[in-house]
Amino acid sequence: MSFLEIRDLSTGYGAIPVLQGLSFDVEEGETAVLLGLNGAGKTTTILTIAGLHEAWGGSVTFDGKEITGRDPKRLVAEGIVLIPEGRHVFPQLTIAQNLRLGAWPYRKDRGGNRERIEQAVEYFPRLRERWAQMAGTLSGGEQQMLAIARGLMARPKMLLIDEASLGLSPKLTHTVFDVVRQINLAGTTVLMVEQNAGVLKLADRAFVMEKGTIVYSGAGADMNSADIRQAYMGAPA
Amino acid sequence: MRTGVVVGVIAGIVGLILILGWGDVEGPNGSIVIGLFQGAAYGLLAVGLVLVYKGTRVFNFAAGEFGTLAAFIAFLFIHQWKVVPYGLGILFALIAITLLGLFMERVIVRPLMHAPRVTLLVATIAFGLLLVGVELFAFRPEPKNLHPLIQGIDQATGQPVGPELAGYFVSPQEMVIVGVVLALAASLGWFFSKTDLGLAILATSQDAFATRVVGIGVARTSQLIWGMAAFLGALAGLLYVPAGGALAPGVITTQTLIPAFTAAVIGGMTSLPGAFVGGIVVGLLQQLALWASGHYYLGDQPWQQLIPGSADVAVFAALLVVLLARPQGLLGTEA
Amino acid sequence: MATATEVLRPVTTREDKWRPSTKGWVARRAVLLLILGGIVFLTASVEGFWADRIARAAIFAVIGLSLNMVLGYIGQVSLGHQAFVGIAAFIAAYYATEKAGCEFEGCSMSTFITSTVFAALSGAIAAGVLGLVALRIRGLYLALITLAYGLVSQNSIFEISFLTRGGAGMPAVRPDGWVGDHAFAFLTLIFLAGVIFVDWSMMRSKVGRAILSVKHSEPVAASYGINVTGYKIIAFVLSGLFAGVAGSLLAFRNQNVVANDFSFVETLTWVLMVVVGGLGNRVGVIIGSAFFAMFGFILEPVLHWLGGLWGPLHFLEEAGAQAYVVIIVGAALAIFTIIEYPGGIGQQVSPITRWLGGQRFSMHPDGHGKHQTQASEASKTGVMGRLGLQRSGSTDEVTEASDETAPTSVMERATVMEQATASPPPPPAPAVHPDDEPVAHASGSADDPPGKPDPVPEVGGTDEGPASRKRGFLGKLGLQKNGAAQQEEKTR
Amino acid sequence: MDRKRLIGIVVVGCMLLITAACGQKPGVIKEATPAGAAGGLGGGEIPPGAEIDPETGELLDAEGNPVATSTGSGTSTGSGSGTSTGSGTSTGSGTGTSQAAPGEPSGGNSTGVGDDVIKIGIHAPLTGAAPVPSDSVEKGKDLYFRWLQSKGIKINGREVKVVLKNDNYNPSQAVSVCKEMVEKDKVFLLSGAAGTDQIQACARYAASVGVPYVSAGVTERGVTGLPNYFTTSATYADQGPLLADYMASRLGAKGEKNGLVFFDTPNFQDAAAAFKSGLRKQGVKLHYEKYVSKAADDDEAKNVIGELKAKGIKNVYVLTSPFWFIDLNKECTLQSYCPQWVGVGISMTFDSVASASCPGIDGAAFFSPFPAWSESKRYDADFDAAVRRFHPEEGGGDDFMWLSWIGTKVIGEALKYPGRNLTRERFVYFLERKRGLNVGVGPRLSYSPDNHFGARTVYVNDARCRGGKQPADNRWHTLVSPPTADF
Repeated sequence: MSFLEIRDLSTGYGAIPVLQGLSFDVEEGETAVLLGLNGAGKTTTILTIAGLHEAWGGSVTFDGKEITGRDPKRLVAEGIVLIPEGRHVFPQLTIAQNLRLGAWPYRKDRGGNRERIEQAVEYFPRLRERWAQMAGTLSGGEQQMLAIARGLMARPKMLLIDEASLGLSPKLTHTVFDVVRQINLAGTTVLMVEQNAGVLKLADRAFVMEKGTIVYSGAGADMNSADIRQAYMGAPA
Repeated sequence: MRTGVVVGVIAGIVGLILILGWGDVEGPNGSIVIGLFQGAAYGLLAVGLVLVYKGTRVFNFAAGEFGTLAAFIAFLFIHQWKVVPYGLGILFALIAITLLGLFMERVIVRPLMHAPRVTLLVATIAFGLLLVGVELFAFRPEPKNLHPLIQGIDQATGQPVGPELAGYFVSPQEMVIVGVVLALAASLGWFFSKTDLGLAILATSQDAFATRVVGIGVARTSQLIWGMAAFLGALAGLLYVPAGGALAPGVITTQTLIPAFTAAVIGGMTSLPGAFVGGIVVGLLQQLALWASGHYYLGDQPWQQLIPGSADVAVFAALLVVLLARPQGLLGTEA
Repeated sequence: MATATEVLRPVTTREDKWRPSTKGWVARRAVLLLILGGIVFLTASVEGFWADRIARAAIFAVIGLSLNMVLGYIGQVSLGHQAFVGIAAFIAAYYATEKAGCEFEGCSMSTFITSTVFAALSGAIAAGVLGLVALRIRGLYLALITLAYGLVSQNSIFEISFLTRGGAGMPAVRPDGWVGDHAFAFLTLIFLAGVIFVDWSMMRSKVGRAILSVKHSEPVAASYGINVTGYKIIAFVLSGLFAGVAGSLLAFRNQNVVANDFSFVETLTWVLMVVVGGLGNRVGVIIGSAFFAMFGFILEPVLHWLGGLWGPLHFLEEAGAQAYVVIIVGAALAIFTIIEYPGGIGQQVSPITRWLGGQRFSMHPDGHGKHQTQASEASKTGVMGRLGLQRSGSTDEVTEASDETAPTSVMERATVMEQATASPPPPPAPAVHPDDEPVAHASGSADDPPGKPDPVPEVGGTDEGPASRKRGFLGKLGLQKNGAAQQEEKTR
Repeated sequence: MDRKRLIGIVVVGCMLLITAACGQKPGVIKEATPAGAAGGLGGGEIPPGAEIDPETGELLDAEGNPVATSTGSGTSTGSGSGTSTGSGTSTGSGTGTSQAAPGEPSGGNSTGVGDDVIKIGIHAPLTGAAPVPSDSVEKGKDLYFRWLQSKGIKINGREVKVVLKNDNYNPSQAVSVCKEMVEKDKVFLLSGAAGTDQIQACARYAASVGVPYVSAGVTERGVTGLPNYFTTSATYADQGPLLADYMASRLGAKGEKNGLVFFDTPNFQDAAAAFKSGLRKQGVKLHYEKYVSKAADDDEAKNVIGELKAKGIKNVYVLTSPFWFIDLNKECTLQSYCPQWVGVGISMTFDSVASASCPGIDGAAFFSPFPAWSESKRYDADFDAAVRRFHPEEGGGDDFMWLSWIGTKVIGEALKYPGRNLTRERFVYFLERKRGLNVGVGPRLSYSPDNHFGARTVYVNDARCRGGKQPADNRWHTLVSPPTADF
């Protein structure tokens, strides 16, 4: 039994199906990456896992428990935490308050949270400099850092990261990926959705999605750029 | 900090007028004192409006009717059936209206949670109008009187109870209002900035999707907001009606809602102390306008008033000026 | 350029070129004539006071169309329409009584026309001023300020004794030859027909399409060279013009104008009747307005019957009970409409109106057969179907499709701007931010002061957010999008 | 149009032939008028007015006189209605046509009059700014007629049915419901219960369609000279000088500061002018004059009370909506400054106003066309009996039923005069020649063809709140009854 099992997952918007029978597994402790073009259904997949989008059929099993259709409130408490595309930090709360809300399921545990904050700030020392600043006034990169830090506050067993590199400069993208790597090494399972192929160097496992299904899967290191190109374009290079 | 400056400036101006015109019967002194206390009452209702706006970015036009209905329920228990003492009647009304707020949240707000805010605004209007109809139906349109907790005149001696300010006897009810509105502004301010639940409500209003992401139950915060909104609306009605005019269906909506909204807007719509300060400004403006229109006529006859309904004109002008010139209000920037 | 398709869609010609046969046209015309003839016959045959009520219904319909212009077509909330109607009514009465001396000598038709012209102009000016204000203040704050404006006019302007004669009211004598209730009812119906014609011909013109595009998305409209400010003002002015006509008619219909006629509850009822009728839907608005004007009277015998039926219900027979029941039913109806049938009455009758307008009769009142087909094909053909859909590659298609399919209330469409400012669209489309520059967060605009220009709304990416599913029973059946369909209807 | 002209001709004809008709008229009336009900219906009965103050009686009389003696036919009528007792039924009594005197209209419009039923219409503000409780009015509207019926008494052999409509305290709607009652319900006459602007609007409409209109006296503006409008109580303008006199003689207003707070409507300007000239005659000064808009709310009430207090005004004549008067009283209680309120009107002296306004209203003295309901038994015992009989659940009724009772009693009496041949024209003709209409309660009435404002007497009611004068029951009590002598 894998840590996260997706079986025959199907869903869509209105009458239009997006996923039809999607299946894949993520093992505990690894970093998995979902690659694919715009509209391939990556974000839909990750939202459905996180309970933010309704599944039409199929199942999601996490840590041996069936979690399909569960409320995100409960999923966060179970340890599945999403870092959404577009960051979605709370623009008019300070960084401190944003982090505090990240630890919502553990809001009673003040001591533990302080520790968590220290840890999060260790990953992103830049956040400490702007501690009392409104999140909305941060730069895009800083907001992404804050979003990840906020996700860490919920003590995730599994982190779902949606398009973390979007709109970031290559240098910043590198930093963010680096931190994700560290987080993973510290014991958190990670599932990333990416369009940036640079992510492959930290992926233990990679899936390429097209039109709602997995068209390629394998170890991240095994995938060379030609393979990826093939997956993206649907034709050999 | 800025609150302090604004309050200080207003207090300074008011104090100056009071000192300069002390003892002048024709002057606006009495009007200023009346305006101050009237303004506190507006502030009370405005606090509830600000709460809903902070929490859901909606203007709650049903707030006034929460108050009117609460006053009616209290009237029913205290004066009509005469079954409970005053305090208990108030408590019943508060509970009933809070439940009504939760009902409204479930039936109207939740289905429209992701609709545009203007849709929800129209829905609150419809709900307010529905409550007016229910009040008419259940309590009939004849004006009633909900007595204050403590009468302004001591029944035994015939002497006024409260202190006198510039010829105006401050009634105990008005002092209660000032006390309650200050306590509410302070405690709600603390609630939003210091407690997790308060933060969660603020967060919901800023990015509902993200609150789901971090695992906050959206339904619960929404319930909490509308329950609190109904409670505050009811409290405002229960305190304001005995200190204001007669009790009749729709009375708070037609007489107090716009001044209260103006107070909230002047305060910046998100600032709780701002609501109180805005209330004071609106109350002062209204009474000064009434004073002026009572002293200057278009012709030589008293019925040729400068402007009839000058209090409403003053409120409208204030609203327009604030929205055009300083949309963030006197105190509003942060949530 | 996802949003470009959004704006262009109403403007592009319809792909469905189906036209009814000659016989079909004859049938359509016959039914239309039958309806119109029925109204005329009804007006002519009922008793005088019923004719008077029909006149009231017609005037309400004009008011509804006026409000619809602002609320439905450009998506701005006006809660102060009593001000425009009332000012116009008083000006019409003032001219007829004080200037033309109708009070004692009777009124000539030309006086009536002149008063109505003055009334319409005054309404247009008053609304134009509000339009200027609405350029800076919008959304919730505009609702607030219009409400305050209405209250001021009610409590202040209408109480200026020497203009309005205070509580006694300003008399307005009906023009000679139109004094009788039946005659005057026909006069109002003629005016209603005129207003409908102006509304119809304007909305199918370039101006109308421009106004609709402004509603849809101001920045995008602006980017297409549409003079957003100008068209907004035009819509406001036209709305005021209609309101002015309605005010004048109301004055002469009541034969006496008092401030009480333009109360707070009245103006809110007007908003609700437009919502119940269906925002942006002409036929729906007319039916809704007439219904709100009449159903109190229709209710009366029903209440009497109910009251006699059972002892405890006896209070329903009381003369005052009707007034309360009307408010309760009207408000409840509006709430129900907003939550369950955002398309309003207009949506329910759209099969008929569409048929009359020269299209196939279809109970599935959806204008977007195209997307419907695509969707169903897609589901039939599975992966290949989706492939086709997505291969066309452009985000435009996907965006459009998902946008269409996601249940959308008319109200929602009416206020896309609002959505952009007030409620963050669930996950926004990927926007490329210059790295490390401070960026406004998508939802950061939520707290924007009203005067601030709106950011370009990011029309949703592939997901509308799970929430939109919760929009009632019909939404699940995919029936709700015809609110949007109706919008499009307007433009042809 | 035609009907209007017809009425005009009829009315003018009547006026020309007044003198000629004089001689025969009492006889006709006597023939046509059935026996009244037992008890209160009789003309000559003096209400048990133990509190009648001779001083006040004089004063009211003096003010009333000048107008009453205006017509030439005055002396000849005598006490025509003095038919006090007798058998219950009245069916057969003379049909007017056969005995018609010269000038007396013999036919005309008899809409609303059936073989055994007469329909009349009443409009009242059941909603709006000054609402009266609709259930009470609904019960009171035909209480008197049901009472008559239960006694087997008919009016010209007919029963009276009452239609009640809500005018929403809005003149436009008043006209609309009056129109409905005339066109749909086909009522014989219309009556307004309360509300100046509504009464004025509806009276003018009634005049335009030739329907008789009977109401309490309010303004004289716009209704003076209407051919078929009759008031059953003194108008505000008539009461102005009386009030001035009352203030001077009973309240000691001469040495005190006096004020006036009115709603700003042209319909109250005659009242204000009459009151001010009355004050001048009494040598009393007016120190405060305030006209507030009809849309005033409690902010304005606060402001007015503040000003009254600042200026030390002791006596205030208030003529506003009862709703705003309650606001004033609440504010004056809060601000601990309640002047001596005086005033006139109908709805102001409702008990609901008193109970909602206490304690601020304590001791207020208001002129009213009817005695306080709390003392109804003293004035008309039938009322109490009727309420107990038909509405036992009400426990003695309330003031709205009381008001309706008195109003319909006067209408019922007036309906008798034309006899069996009841038409609108004949109703107007006979009523406007009626001297000394008295149903035992309410003002005594006397009309003439050029004066339809037939009442010159009023009751003075005062409000007694808990803690004040006894009995302290938050209700109105009648302080001064009107003089009973005919004038």
